[in-house]
Amino acid sequence: MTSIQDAKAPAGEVVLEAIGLTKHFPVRRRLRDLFRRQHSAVHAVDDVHLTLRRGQVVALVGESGSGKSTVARLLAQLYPRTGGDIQLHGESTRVKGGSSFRAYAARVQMIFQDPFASLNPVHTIRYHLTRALKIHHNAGDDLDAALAELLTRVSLTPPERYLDKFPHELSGGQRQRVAIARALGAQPEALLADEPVSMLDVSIRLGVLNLLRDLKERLDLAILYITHDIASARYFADQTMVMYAGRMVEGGDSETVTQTPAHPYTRLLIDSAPDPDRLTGDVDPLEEDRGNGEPPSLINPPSGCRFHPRCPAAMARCSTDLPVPLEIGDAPGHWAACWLYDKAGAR
Amino acid sequence: MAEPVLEIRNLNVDYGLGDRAVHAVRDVNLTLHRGEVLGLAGESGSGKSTLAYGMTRLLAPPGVITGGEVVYHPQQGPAYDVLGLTDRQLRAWRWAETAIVFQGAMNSLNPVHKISTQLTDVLKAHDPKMSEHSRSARAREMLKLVGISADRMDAYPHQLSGGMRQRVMIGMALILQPQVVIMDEPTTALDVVMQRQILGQLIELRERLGFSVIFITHDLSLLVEFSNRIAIMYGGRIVEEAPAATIYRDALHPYSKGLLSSFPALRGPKRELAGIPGSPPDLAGMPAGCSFHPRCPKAFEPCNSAIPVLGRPDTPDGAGRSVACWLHPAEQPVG
Amino acid sequence: MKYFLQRIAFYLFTAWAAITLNFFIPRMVPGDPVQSLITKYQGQLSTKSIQSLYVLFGLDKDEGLWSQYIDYWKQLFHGDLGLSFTFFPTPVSTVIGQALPWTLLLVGITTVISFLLGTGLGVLAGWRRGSWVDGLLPVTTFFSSVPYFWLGIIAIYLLAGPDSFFPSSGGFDSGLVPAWDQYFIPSAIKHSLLPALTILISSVSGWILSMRNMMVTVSSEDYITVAHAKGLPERRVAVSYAARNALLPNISGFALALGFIVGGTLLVEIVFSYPGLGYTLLQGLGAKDYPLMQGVFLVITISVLVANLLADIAYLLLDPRTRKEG
Amino acid sequence: ACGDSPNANSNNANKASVDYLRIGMPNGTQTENHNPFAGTSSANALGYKWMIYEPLTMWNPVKPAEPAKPWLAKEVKWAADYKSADITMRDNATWSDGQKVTADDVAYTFTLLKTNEALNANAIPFGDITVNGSTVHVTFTAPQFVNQNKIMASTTIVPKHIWEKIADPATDINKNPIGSGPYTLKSFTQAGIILNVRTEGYWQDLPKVKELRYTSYADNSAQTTALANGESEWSFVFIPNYQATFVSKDPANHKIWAPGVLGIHGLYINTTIKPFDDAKLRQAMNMVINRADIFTQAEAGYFHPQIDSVTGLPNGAGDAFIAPEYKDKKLTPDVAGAKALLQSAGYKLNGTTLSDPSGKPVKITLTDPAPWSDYQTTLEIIKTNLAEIGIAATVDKANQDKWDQNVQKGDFGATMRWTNGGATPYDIYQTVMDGDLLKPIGTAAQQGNFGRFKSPEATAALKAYANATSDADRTTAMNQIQKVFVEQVPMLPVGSDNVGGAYSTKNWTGWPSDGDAYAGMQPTQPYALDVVLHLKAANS
Amino acid sequence: MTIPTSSIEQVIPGQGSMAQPEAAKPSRAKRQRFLFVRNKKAATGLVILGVYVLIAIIGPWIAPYDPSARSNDLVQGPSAAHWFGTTHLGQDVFSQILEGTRSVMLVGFLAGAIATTLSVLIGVTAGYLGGKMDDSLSVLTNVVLVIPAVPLMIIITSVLNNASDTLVALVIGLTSWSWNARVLRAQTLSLRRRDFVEASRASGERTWRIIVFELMPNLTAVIASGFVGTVIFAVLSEITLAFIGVVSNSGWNWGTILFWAQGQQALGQDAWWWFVPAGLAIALLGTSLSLINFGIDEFVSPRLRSAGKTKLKTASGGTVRMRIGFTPVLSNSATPHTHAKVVATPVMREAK
Ligand SMILES: Nc1ncnc2c1ncn2[C@@H]1O[C@H](COP(=O)(O)OP(=O)(O)OP(=O)(O)O)[C@@H](O)[C@H]1O
Ligand SMILES: Nc1ncnc2c1ncn2[C@@H]1O[C@H](COP(=O)(O)OP(=O)(O)OP(=O)(O)O)[C@@H](O)[C@H]1O
Ligand SMILES: [Mg+2]
Ligand SMILES: [Mg+2]
Repeated sequence: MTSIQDAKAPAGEVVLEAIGLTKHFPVRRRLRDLFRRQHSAVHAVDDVHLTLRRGQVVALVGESGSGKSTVARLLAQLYPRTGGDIQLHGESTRVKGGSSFRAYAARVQMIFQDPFASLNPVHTIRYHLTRALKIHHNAGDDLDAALAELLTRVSLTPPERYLDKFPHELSGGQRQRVAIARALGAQPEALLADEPVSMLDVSIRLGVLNLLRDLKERLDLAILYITHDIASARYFADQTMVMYAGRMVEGGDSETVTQTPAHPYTRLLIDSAPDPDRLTGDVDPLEEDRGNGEPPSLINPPSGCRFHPRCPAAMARCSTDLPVPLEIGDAPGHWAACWLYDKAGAR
Repeated sequence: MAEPVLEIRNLNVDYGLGDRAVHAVRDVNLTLHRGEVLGLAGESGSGKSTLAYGMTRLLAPPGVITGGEVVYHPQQGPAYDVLGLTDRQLRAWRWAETAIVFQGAMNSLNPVHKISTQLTDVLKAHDPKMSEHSRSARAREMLKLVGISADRMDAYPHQLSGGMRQRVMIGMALILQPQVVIMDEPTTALDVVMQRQILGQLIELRERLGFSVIFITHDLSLLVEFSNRIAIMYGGRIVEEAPAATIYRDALHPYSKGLLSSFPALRGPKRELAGIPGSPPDLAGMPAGCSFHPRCPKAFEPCNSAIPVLGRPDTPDGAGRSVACWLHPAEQPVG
Repeated sequence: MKYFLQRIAFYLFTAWAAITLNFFIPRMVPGDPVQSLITKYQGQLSTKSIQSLYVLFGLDKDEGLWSQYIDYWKQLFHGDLGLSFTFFPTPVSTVIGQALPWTLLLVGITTVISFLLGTGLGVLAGWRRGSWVDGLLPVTTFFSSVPYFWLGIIAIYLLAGPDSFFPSSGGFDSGLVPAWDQYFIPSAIKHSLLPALTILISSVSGWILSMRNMMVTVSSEDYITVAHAKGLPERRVAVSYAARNALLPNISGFALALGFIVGGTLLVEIVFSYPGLGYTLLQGLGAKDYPLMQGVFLVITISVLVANLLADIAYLLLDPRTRKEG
Repeated sequence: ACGDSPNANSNNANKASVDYLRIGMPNGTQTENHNPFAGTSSANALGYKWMIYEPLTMWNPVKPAEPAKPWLAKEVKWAADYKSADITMRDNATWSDGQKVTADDVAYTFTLLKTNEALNANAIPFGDITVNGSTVHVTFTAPQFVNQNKIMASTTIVPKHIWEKIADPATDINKNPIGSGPYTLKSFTQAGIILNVRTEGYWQDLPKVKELRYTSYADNSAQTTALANGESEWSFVFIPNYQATFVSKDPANHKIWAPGVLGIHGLYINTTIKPFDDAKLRQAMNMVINRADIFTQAEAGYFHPQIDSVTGLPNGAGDAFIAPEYKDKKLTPDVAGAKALLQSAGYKLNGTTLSDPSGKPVKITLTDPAPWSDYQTTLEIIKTNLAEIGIAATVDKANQDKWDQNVQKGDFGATMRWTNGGATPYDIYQTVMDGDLLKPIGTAAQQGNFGRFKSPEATAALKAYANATSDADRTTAMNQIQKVFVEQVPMLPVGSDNVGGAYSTKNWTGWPSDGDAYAGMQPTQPYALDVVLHLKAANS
Repeated sequence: MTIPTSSIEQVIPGQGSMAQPEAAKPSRAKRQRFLFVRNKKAATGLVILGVYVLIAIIGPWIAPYDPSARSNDLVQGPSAAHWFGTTHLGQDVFSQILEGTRSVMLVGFLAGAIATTLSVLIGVTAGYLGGKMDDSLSVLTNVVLVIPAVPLMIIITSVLNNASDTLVALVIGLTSWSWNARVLRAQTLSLRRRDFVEASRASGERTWRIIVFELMPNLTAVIASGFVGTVIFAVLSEITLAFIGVVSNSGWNWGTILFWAQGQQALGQDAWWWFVPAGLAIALLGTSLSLINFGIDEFVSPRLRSAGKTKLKTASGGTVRMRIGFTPVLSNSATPHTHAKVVATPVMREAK
C-alpha cells in the first residue's frame, strides 16, 4: 500500500510559483458608467509574486480583505486570473475545468478556512475521503486500507471510529483534520491552507497547526499558510509575506519579518497585535497618525503606495510612485516595498 | 478595592427544562466593581455569552434562569436584584443602567433603519420627554465621541464599514451613560488594527465616563492587555479569577495555564506552546467532579468525584484572587 | 440603476415570450368559435346560421398563422386587442374593461385584506409563540386546503337564501346601475361579501404561515435581542424591528399574489356569478374566443410582470441594503 | 338627497307594490349589444330584443300547426308554392321615436338580410322585395313552406330611418334601440338590463309590467339558486329535481311549464360502423331504451318531455303530423321483443353478451361532452338498457370541442344530440336523415346527418315535402319520411325540446299553461312578448 | 527554527489528545434525517396520508357497490345501506369516494413528481451553472410562471381527447413546476458559494457529481416540501378541472363527484351528503399534506418548532412564559444549585 508518497524529494525545489499574479473582479456597472469607457473593478490582487518550495511553509498575512483568499483561490485555479502567471514546476498552467483541472488539482490542493462549512453535512467522512481518493485514482485495490492510512496520517485514530461519522458529530479540530485528509487524498505537492485555524478554538488551533507542520516535514509538502494572525506565522512558517490592499508589501524569513518589521504597515500590524506584556489601557502611540484606520477602497486604490494615506512616514513620492520591492539588508531575502528603503533614490 | 456595581450570586442558567436541560452556567459568583474592566475568558461554549445574556435576562428560549441573584448597585439608592424586576422595570433598567455590545455589529443593527433612528429610539424609550432636537443632538454627540463624523447619521448600517458599525454600537451603548457595559466579543470580526483602535478608544472613554466593563473574549492575550481583572470560565463555571497581571504571570488553574500557553506570542523569545489536549466538554454530559479533569494533566483522585469550589487559594498571593481547583483547595468559598 | 435596466430588459423579454405563447396557446384548441356558439345554444340556434356566423366573425377567409401573428403584434402596438367572438362585435378591450374593475375590486381588495390580516396574525403568532394565534394555524390550514369553489357553494347554500342578507350571485342588485351613490355602493359591497369571505378564508392561512415563519426567524436575530436590551417598548420591537424585517421576503409573494388576482380565482367568480375577468376568461375558453383569451392572458401576464417589477421596486424602497448609492 | 342618481327611484323597499318583472338567463357575462340580428348580442342572449322589436306575426310553437297571429302585419298571404308572400302592414304601429311603422321598414329589413350574409341567420333565400302602399311583396328563390315562421314570426323588423344610417349593421351594437315593441331600453350593465314600458304610441294595450329587469347568471346553478330564492321570476334553465330545488321553496308560486316542440333529442348512431349498419340491430336497441327513466332521472321529469310516438315526434306539438299508420304506435321498453328480433336477425345472446351474425360481440361507445350532465345521465341509463340485450356500452365523457369535431367527422359510436327545430317536423328529420347533408367519414358534416345515414327515399321525401305546393303532397311526403325513420331507426329519439320555463306567480299571473297554451314559456323567444302582455299583477 | 518538537508529540501521536472518549457523542448519525417523523404534526399528516394511500390501493375492492351502478334509491340520505347516501341515479356516494381516491392520489403524486423533477432539473441547474444558462432557464421559468396555470391546463386538456389520469397528471406537472424551480434556484444560489461545494470543486469533482451528490442532498428538505406543495396544488387542480367538466376522463374522482353533485344542484335539493364528503376528503388530504409540510419546514429550520412548553412554573408557584427578550427566572434565590457539591474537608494535595 503506497497510496501516499513518503519519499523525500530534494527540499527547496520550487513547486508552485506565482509571477505577477493579478485579479480584478468586475464591478456591476451603473447607469452613469454607461457613458464611461472604463470598466471599474475591484483590484483584489495586483502583481503578486510568490514561491512555494517543497518542504517549506510560506505564510501570507494581512488584514481582512487584503486579497489573501483570492491569492489562494487563484493558485488553486478556482478563479480565472486577470494577469500574471502560475507555474507548476516551472511550467505555465492555466486550467478551467475538465481533466486538465483534475490533473492540476491532483498536485495542488486547497484547505478552506471554515471546517464547519467545507464538509458536506449530508455525507459521512467515508464518502468525503473516498471521493478524494477516487477522483484522482489513488484508491488502489484496498480502499479501506487507503482510508485508514489517510485518517492515521491526520491522527484521527483509530480510523474506524471516524469513518462513518457525519461532520456534525466531530469537533471543529477533527473536522479540519478531515478536510486536510481529504486534500491529502489527492496526494498533492502543494497545499494551500486558507486560514485553516481561524474558526477553531484557541485550544484546538495548536493541534491543527502542528499537524500541518508535521505533514510538511514528513511528506515534504509545499504549504501556503494564510492567516491574519501574524504571531502564528512567526511560529509556523519558514517565510512570511505581508499583503496590504492586494499587494505584497514585505516578505522574508518569518522571524525577521516579525521581529524587525521593515514596512510601516507590517509595523502597524505587529503593534496592533494584542500583547499581554503591554501595560493595561496603554494608548497606542501610533493612534493619531492612523487616519480613520479604514482599509482603502480597492475599486479606486490609492495611487503610488497603497498604504500612504495611513502611513505615518509617508513622503511626497509615496503618493505618486509605486514602490518596488527593496532589499532591507538585515537578513538575506528580507524585502519591503517601501520607499523608505530606497537608498539610491533618497532625496 | 472600589465598591461593587454588579454582583452575580450563584447564578444558574439552563437551556431547556427537566432532564434534558443543559446547565450552561452553574453557580457563578462574580463581582464587578465600579470603574473596572472585568475580562471573561474561556474557550468556545464555556458559557460566557450565556452568562452575559443570563444576567440581563436577554437569553432566548429555551434559556431559563434557574436560580441566583444579580444584584445591581445604582449610583443612588439601594441595591436591588435584577432578576426580580418586573418586565417594565427591567426595560427601564436596561441600557440606562447596563448596556450590551454584541459580537457582530452588522447583526446588532437593524438593517432597515438609519443609524440615527436606532440611536434616538433608545432616548425616546427611556426619556419620552426629551425633544426631537435634543435627541438628535445627543446622538450626534455620541457619534463624535466614537470618532464618526455626524454626517453619517443618516447612513444605513450596510453603508458603514465593520469597524464603524461596531463603533456605532459602542456609541449607542454609552448614549444613556450606563454604569455597566457588557461587551461580548466586540472585536472578533475585526482585524487587529481595528480591534486595537476600538478597544483603545473604549478604555479611554471608560476613564472619562467612569463606567464598568465586562469584556468577553476567548483571546486571553487581548484580555491581559486591556482588563483589570480576569475571570476564566470552563464548562459553565468560573474556574479562576484574579487581577490580569497575576493570571498572566501565574495562573493557578491548569486550564488557565493551558489557555495561556496556547497562543504564540509575537514578541520575545519563542515560548513553548503546550496547548490543551482534548476537546471542550459536552455540556449535556458533563463529567463528574471537576469538569476539566479528563483533560487535566495534573488530575488526581478527588478531581473525578467532587466539584471544587471557587475560593481563595492557599497561595501566598491568594488575597485578591480565587480559584476552583483541588490543587488549590479553597480556604473560604467566595459568594 | 444598472440593476434596474437589467431587470426591465429581463421583464420585457419575458413579456415578449409570454405574449407569443399567449398567441399560440389558444390556437391549439380544437374546434372553432362558430361551432362552439352553436353547441352552446343546443338546438336554439339553427345549424343554418353557420355560414352567416363565419362571415360575421370574418373567419371565412383563410390566413396563415404567421401572418396572424404579425397582425397580432401590429394590433397590439395600436392598443387594439381585436373583436371578441363571444361578445361579437364588442372589442376585447371593452369586454376586459367592463370586467376588470370588478375583479380588481373584489379580488384585489380581498387579496390586500388577506395579506394584511394574514400578516398581522402571522406577526402575532410568530411574536407570541404558543399563544392562541398559534392554535388558529391548524384551522386555517384546513380551510386553505378546501377547494374554494366548494367553500363558495357551501357558503351560498348556508348563508344565501330568500330572506338572507347575502345575495347569492352577481356584483350588485339587478335593478341598479353602477354609479357612485348611496344605492349602488352598499349593494356592490353586499354582493362582494360572500365571495370575498370565501377567498379570504382560503387564502389567509398562507400569509399567516409565511409571516409567522419569517417572524420566528427574524426574532432570533441579534438586532432583536439588541432592541430588547435597549429597553425599547415591546410594540416597537415587535413592529419596527421584527415585523418590519420579516415583511421583506413576503413582499415578493404579495406581488405575485397581486399578479395572480386575475387568473387565480376563476372559480369564485363563476360560483358567485361575479362579473369579473376570470369568469370572462372561462367564457372565452369555452367559446374558442381567441381574441378574448389572448386579451385576458395579456392582462394577466402584464399584471404579473408589473407586480413583480413593483415588488422589485418595493424591495428597493423597503430594504436599504439593496439601495446601493452610486 | 341624491336626486340625480340613476338609482334614486330604484329603491325597491319604498315601493308599495312590485311593478317590475325579473327575468333571468344562465348565459354568462353580457356586453352591451342591442343588435337584434347578431346572434352574439345581449339582446339575443337574454331575449329582450323581442320586447323592443317585433316580428310580423306571432307564432305559438306549442301548437305549431295553428296559424300564426297577425302582429305588426295585419295579414300575411303566401303563394301556394310558398315562393312569394304578400305582407300587409297594420297602420297604427309607431317606433318608439314616434315615427310610423311602414311597409318600407319591412322591405328594408328583408333587404338588409338579403344583402348581409352575416345577418341572415336562417339562410333565407330572398328574391325580389317590392312595396306597394302598405303591402310588401317578397319573393324567394326556393319554396319556404318549412321556413315560413322563421321569416314572418322570428325576424325582427327594424326602422329604416335609423338603420340606413348605420355603416355596418353586422357589427353595430345599436346603442339606442328604436323599436316598435312596448318597451324601451333604460339601462345596460353587464349584470343586468332594464327595460321601461313605453308611455304611448304602442299599437295595442300597454303591458301591466312597467319594468323588465334582465339578469344574466353565470350558469345553471346560479340561475336556479336565484329562481329558488325568488331573485329571478322567469327563466329557462335546466333545474335538476325541480320539485326539491325550486318548487318546494315556494310551492304556491314556483311553477314550471315545459311543453314540447318540434325539435328533439336522441341517440345518433353511426350507421357506418358494423354491426350498427344493420337496421334490425338499431330497431332492437330502440326497443329497449327506457325513456321514462331518462325523463325522470336525466331530465328531471320535465326538461325534455318524453317522446312516446315511434315517429320520434313530440307529444302535443307533433301529434298533428303523425302518419296514420303510426298513430298509436308507442315507444315502450320491450326487452323480450328486442331479443326475439335480434335472434331472428341472426344475433346470438350468450349469457350477457350479444354476438353479431359473424360471431363478434356487439360493443358500442356512447359519447357526449362531460359538462352536459343530463346527456351524461341519459347515456348512463342507455348503457344499462343496452346491457339487457347484451350490448356492451361504454360511456365516454368527451371534451366538448373534440366531441363537436368527432361528431361532425363521423368519428363516434353513438351520441346524444339534438336536432334542428321548426314549425314542421321537417327540421327534425332533415337533421337526421337528409342525404344532401351526408359527408364522407372524416369530412365535417356541419348541418346534420352526423350518423351518415344513407337513404335515397328519405332524401327524396324531404325534398318533396319542402317543395310541395299542396297539403296533400306534404302529408304524403311526411308519411314517407316517417316510414323510413321508423323502419331504419337512424336515430333513437328520446325526448323533445321544450319551450318551457320556470316562473313565479308571486307578483305576476297570467302565464301560459296546459289549460291556456297561448304561447311558449321561454323568455328568449318571440312569444315572450305575448307572455308579458298577458301578465297581470298578482294582488290586483 | 526553535519550535519545540514536544508540542507535536503532545498533541498528535496516538490517541493522546485528539482522541475522543467513545461515549461522549452518541451516534445519532443517519437517523437524524428521518427525525422529522417524530414531529407531531408530520406524524399526524403521515398517518392520514397513509390511510388515503391505503384507500387508493384497496378502495375499489372494499367499495360496497359499483360506483356507477344505478339503483332505485334516488337521492337518498345517508343510511346503513348507503353511508354517504345516493345520487340522482341511485349510485352509492361512499363507493364513489372510495373509488375516486385512487385517481386523485395518482394524479396528485404523479403530477407532483413530474413538477418536482422538472423544477429540480431546471432550478438547480440554473442556480449552479449561472451565466447564460441561468438567464435562459430563468426566462423559461418566468414565462411559465406568468401564464395562468388553470386556464392553461384547461386549454391543454381540451386539446387532448379522453385524457387519462396519467395525461392529466402530465399536464398539471408540466404547468406547475415553475414556482418550485424559482425557490430551488434561489436555494442553490445560496448553496453554490458554500465552502463545501467549492471544496469538492477544488478536489476535482465533475459538475454533474457536484450537482447530484453535493447540492441535491442538501436541498432534500426544500425539494420535499416543494413536492408536497405541488401535490396539494395538483390535487386541487385535478378536482377543479373535473368540477368544471373539462377533463374528459370517464373514471371517478372527487372532482367528478362534485361535478355531478353541482350539475344536479345537490345542495339546492338539500342533498348535502352528495356534495359535502368529497370536499371534506380533499380538505383532509390537503391538511395532511400541509401538516407534513410543516414537519419538513420545522425539520429544516428548528427555529420554527414551537417551543414544547411555553408556560413555566417558578419556584414561588407562579407561571412565566418563555419569550424572547425576557428570560424566565424560575427562582431567584442565591443558594447554590443542588448539583454543586461543596466538599468541606480539604483534600490532601499531591506533592509538587
Ligand atoms: N468574487 C468576488 N467578486 C468581487 N469581489 C471580490 C470577490 N472575492 C473577493 N472580492 C474582493 O476582493 C478583495 C480581497 O478579498 P479576499 O477574500 O481575498 O480577502 P482576504 O484577505 O482573504 O480577507 P479575509 O481575511 O477577510 O478572508 C476584497 O475586497 C473582496 O471584497
Ligand atoms: N439553545 C441552546 N440549547 C442548548 N444548549 C445551548 C443553547 N445555546 C447554547 N447552548 C450551549 O450552552 C453552552 C454555552 O454557550 P455560550 O454561547 O454561552 O458559550 P460562549 O462561551 O459564549 O462561546 P463562544 O466563545 O463560542 O461565544 C454551549 O455549550 C452551547 O452548546
Ligand atoms: Mg479570506
Ligand atoms: Mg459567545
